[in-house]
Amino acid sequence: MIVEIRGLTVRYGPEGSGVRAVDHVSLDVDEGILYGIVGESGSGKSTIAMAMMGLLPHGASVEGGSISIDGFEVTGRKESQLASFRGRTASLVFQGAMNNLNPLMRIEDQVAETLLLHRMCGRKEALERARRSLELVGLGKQVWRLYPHELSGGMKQRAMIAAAVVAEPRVLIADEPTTALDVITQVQIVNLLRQLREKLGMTVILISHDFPLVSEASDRICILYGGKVCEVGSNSHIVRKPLHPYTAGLLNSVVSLRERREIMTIPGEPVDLSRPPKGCRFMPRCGSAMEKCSLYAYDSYSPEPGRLVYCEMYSGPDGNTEA
Amino acid sequence: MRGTGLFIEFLHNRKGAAGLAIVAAFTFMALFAPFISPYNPTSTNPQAFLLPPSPSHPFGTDNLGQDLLSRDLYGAQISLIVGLAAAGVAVAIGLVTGLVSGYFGGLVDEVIMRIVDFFIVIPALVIMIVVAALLGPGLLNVIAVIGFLSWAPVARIIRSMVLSLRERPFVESARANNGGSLYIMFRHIFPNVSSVLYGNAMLAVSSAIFTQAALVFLGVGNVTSISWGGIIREAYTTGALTAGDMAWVVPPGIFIFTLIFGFILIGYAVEEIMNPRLRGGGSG
Amino acid sequence: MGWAGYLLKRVAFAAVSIFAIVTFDFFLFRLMPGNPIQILYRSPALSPAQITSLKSQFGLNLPLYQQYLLFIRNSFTGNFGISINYLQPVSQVLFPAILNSLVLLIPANILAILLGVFAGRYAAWKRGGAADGIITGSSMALFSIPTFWLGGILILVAIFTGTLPVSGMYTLGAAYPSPLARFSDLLSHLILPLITLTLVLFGQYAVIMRNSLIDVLSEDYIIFARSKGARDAYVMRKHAMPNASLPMISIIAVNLGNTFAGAILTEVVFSWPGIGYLIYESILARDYPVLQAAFLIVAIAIVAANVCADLLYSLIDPRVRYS
Amino acid sequence: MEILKLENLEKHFEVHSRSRVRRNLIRAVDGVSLAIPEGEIHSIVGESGSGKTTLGRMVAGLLEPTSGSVVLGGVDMFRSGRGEIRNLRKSIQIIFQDPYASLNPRFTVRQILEEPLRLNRLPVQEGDLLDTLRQVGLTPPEDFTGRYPHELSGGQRQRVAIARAMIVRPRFIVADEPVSMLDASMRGSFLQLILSLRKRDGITMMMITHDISIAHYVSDRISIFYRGKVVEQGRADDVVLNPAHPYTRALIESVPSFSRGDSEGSRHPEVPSDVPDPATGCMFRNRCPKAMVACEAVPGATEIAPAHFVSCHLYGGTGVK
Repeated sequence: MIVEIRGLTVRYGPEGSGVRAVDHVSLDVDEGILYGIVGESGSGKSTIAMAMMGLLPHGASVEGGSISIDGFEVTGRKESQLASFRGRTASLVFQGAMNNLNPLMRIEDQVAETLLLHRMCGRKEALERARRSLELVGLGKQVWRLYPHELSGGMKQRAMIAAAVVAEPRVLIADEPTTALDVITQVQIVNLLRQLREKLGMTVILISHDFPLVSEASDRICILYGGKVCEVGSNSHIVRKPLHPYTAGLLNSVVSLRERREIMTIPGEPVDLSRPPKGCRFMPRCGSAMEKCSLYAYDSYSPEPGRLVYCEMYSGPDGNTEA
Repeated sequence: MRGTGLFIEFLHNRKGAAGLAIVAAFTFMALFAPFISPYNPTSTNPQAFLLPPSPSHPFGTDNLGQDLLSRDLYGAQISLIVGLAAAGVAVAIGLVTGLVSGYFGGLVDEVIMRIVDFFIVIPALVIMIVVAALLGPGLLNVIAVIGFLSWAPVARIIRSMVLSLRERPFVESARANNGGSLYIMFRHIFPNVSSVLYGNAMLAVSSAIFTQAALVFLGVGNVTSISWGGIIREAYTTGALTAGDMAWVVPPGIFIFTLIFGFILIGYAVEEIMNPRLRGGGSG
Repeated sequence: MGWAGYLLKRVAFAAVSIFAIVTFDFFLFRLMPGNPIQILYRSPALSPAQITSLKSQFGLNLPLYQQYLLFIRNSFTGNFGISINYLQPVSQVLFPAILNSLVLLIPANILAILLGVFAGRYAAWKRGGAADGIITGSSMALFSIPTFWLGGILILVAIFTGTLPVSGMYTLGAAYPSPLARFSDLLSHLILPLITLTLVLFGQYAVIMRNSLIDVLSEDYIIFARSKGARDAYVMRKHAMPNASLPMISIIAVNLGNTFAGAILTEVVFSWPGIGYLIYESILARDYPVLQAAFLIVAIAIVAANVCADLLYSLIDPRVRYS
Repeated sequence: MEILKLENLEKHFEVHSRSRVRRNLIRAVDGVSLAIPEGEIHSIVGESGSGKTTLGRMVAGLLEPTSGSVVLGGVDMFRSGRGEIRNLRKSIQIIFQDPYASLNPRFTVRQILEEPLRLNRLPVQEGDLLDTLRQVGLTPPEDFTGRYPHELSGGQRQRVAIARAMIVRPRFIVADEPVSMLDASMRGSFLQLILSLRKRDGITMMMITHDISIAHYVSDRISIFYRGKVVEQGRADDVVLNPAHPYTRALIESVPSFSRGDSEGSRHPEVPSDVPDPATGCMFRNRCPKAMVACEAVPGATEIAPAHFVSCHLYGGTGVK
């Protein structure tokens, strides 16, 4: 287990009031796999990514729980300890918006910076390794000495990945790495992440709202809704036989190119985190909701080996309650 | 509905509430100066000149025997009149040019913006001194001089907002439905720039108050009316300052400072509510 | 090529501005009520011979447009006529005043920018905290203080303590045993106006620095730099400050006109014989030739400073330099 | 009978990059001709920068074309009398991508819906207003009329935007990426809303999207757009199931699906992404795995199957220009 998250709770806003964007989330990620996290807006997926890096924004704080990455406990650390962890043990790639690279620095310098920050080598060698890393992500010589504004969105995203992996971290967290990129580039970036995992022996956590894209790449998948985990399982299990009604709804609402079927949609509006419903958060939109769902305390059940689901439907005699 | 919500947020903003309280206090002072002043501010008394502070003259008297407290209270009138009126002129010109420049774009925009650049770069106070000196004393002259030389920053800010607003889909939708330029400007663009306009108007008032005081201090502008800048100038020219007459010099300066600060606080509070990033904390 | 084009454009704008300033200057003094320039040369202070010579030099009997052309030519050759207050050529009055102003303005600006950058940076770093509140609050208070009154208060303090001279650049009628003694006399005269002007300018620089830093600190590349393992101080120095300095440079340049307003008032309060004080005296004496020339010089200096700022900006920002 | 006809529509922008003296000409829309019959949904599929949004803005009358014409019901949008153009503008409505920017934050839902009626001098009737809200699924409508946009969710805002378009009973709707900013769980119901409105009111629509799956799901015909040109056009099934142009193929190969759950390995479209555009000829040739000498000429359109057109030299597209 390279990543272990236990009961993570993150609050935005002041104590007592505020909004719990992530509420008692537990995750386990095996070493070397590509682990996908799927969630729509407001699911808390980006907050989990930032919490794993110890980079929660001003106003957000970890209210409880723990995050352990390669044996390093992230929560409750001092800034200096986090700094030596970031970029080396775990690194982050996020949405390729306009400004993820410093506009005043050359590409190769921004990649080499990771090595220099950790004093892993001298300037000359750092540049050398930065260039190798850029080549690894598919950016050739002609790009090395350019500035970010001279690159396309896809190239900037590759450069960001190069800077994230140059120090060969154990875990790469990719938060919406393909959003705002063109369709063809999206697949290429996801493929790149898979190749890098093999070449560098990293664990990759791919976080996205795009269920098919995550499914295309991942070994295991975790589905989030409203700051809570819905279910966790292997990619093929989840896609072929979803357990949680939300997962099923999500699968059915995806427009498929190859089979022209009627899409089903999830009724209702997304959960309002400032006023979450009692019990199961998905209940107001759930077709299988029962009376006891409003009392649901988010116990996890494991109706099949290797799978976990957070839903009262599985609380019957077959479901084994886990602590 | 949205408007009252913002006003409540404004009152909850510490800067905003403090600024509002300050401005309200001075407005009261200006309006009720005739009732709260112990003396007629212009009645001279040859027997009671250059008196030190005393219970009957809390700030003493000047070289003509005029009661300084009364003069300081009356001074609020000119500062507020000039500040509000000159800022009004500046904001009106800036708003119209900014709206026209941003909305129509092209050559009109290019020409207006070069003029704006010119007015921003040139040393406005020097021109104001010269023009005010040439025009001679008079309240309207001062208002005009300050107003006509302070509109450029407002125009620039309004224009940049209009540039982004006119591309918004809701504006395009109105255009696609045969909405004319005037309709779009008044119905869609103006209401959405007004919030920024309020903040900048407050800053314009504060700088107009400052400029009026500075002009009078330099001996140009409406030197004949009772104003804080004038009281300080008299302290200098009569030698009261070098004689160490604190009661003559200190109060009018504190009044100018406080009033300006009040308007600046309001301006910043409005800006903070509009641009939550500046608040510090929050989501950073 | 791109860079040269950019600079060319800026210089062209500066040239047009200077031309506009000359034109404005000409008409300001001729079209105002009473045509001050015409009145001027009926001044009893000048001898009839001087008046005749001036009239031909400035073509006062010629049509307006020819006067205008002459004025442009005279402005470029530095022929501004004769001061009716000093009865000397304007350029001879102006030149020492410019030097004296620089003695005050340059150190005051450098100090104010250094202090402002330092304070603004600290406030942005601790944003939302007590230090931020104190710095922001006192900065706003400082630029609410009327310059001439602040100077007056300092004069009061100096008089009560009897420590520092409060007027002029040198002690009147002093005979100096050595250049060093002369210099220290200058320094003692400089202290009060320098403090006044620095304090007045400091506030705006601090607020501008703080706000542009806070804008920059929420950019994605700052988060990315931290995710690579950069510590706060490094992020501030290497990523935030260079990017925040760009708006700072533009704003400082654009504000030079206002800066000069503070200089006039300071010079008047302390009778510092610079160009601001000269303008003040000329207003009192209705010495229009000096006013006309002083305005021209100040405006041109500010335009020139703006060109320098553009150059500096382009040196820092690659987006201007390339394509 | 076609309702909308685009004839050789072009829009070129002059770009002065702020430093360069030389001016670049961007051919955002470069000779587009197409016809949309009444009651059809026609999708324009392309990546960002393909010019698809520029095309939509011209069709909605927001942007004047450099050349060519937009004709709706026989009336030329840019070369007719004022009155006719006013009428035409009323008949074409547009729905925008960003539900947060497409509604004026200072208008209530009622004001938003009344605006197109008032501007087009149509009667404002309470019943119409409530009916339209009901049609787009905002029920009960009385709950929504007084709300401001910030009191609505993204999906609800987009429904208000569609209600604003529907309320004047347009003959034609341009929808520019109407679902791309909605969550997946909201997207489906929105697409179904479009389909149901078409079924009931028979509206004709041009939908602009980057997502070929969505285009396939809702539309009758698809045009694949690349650098201002239509490279492939045909019935939705024909284009998706038998793609001909190498770009269309790459696009379809790039669509992720759940099939990897059955572990067949991922597909790799052999199309590089970050290659500069050629100055002449087929704009795709620098990325095309099948590029050949002929591609230096601009390919013309070939009908490879009934009503299925491809502009590619692989299919004998004769060079023009």
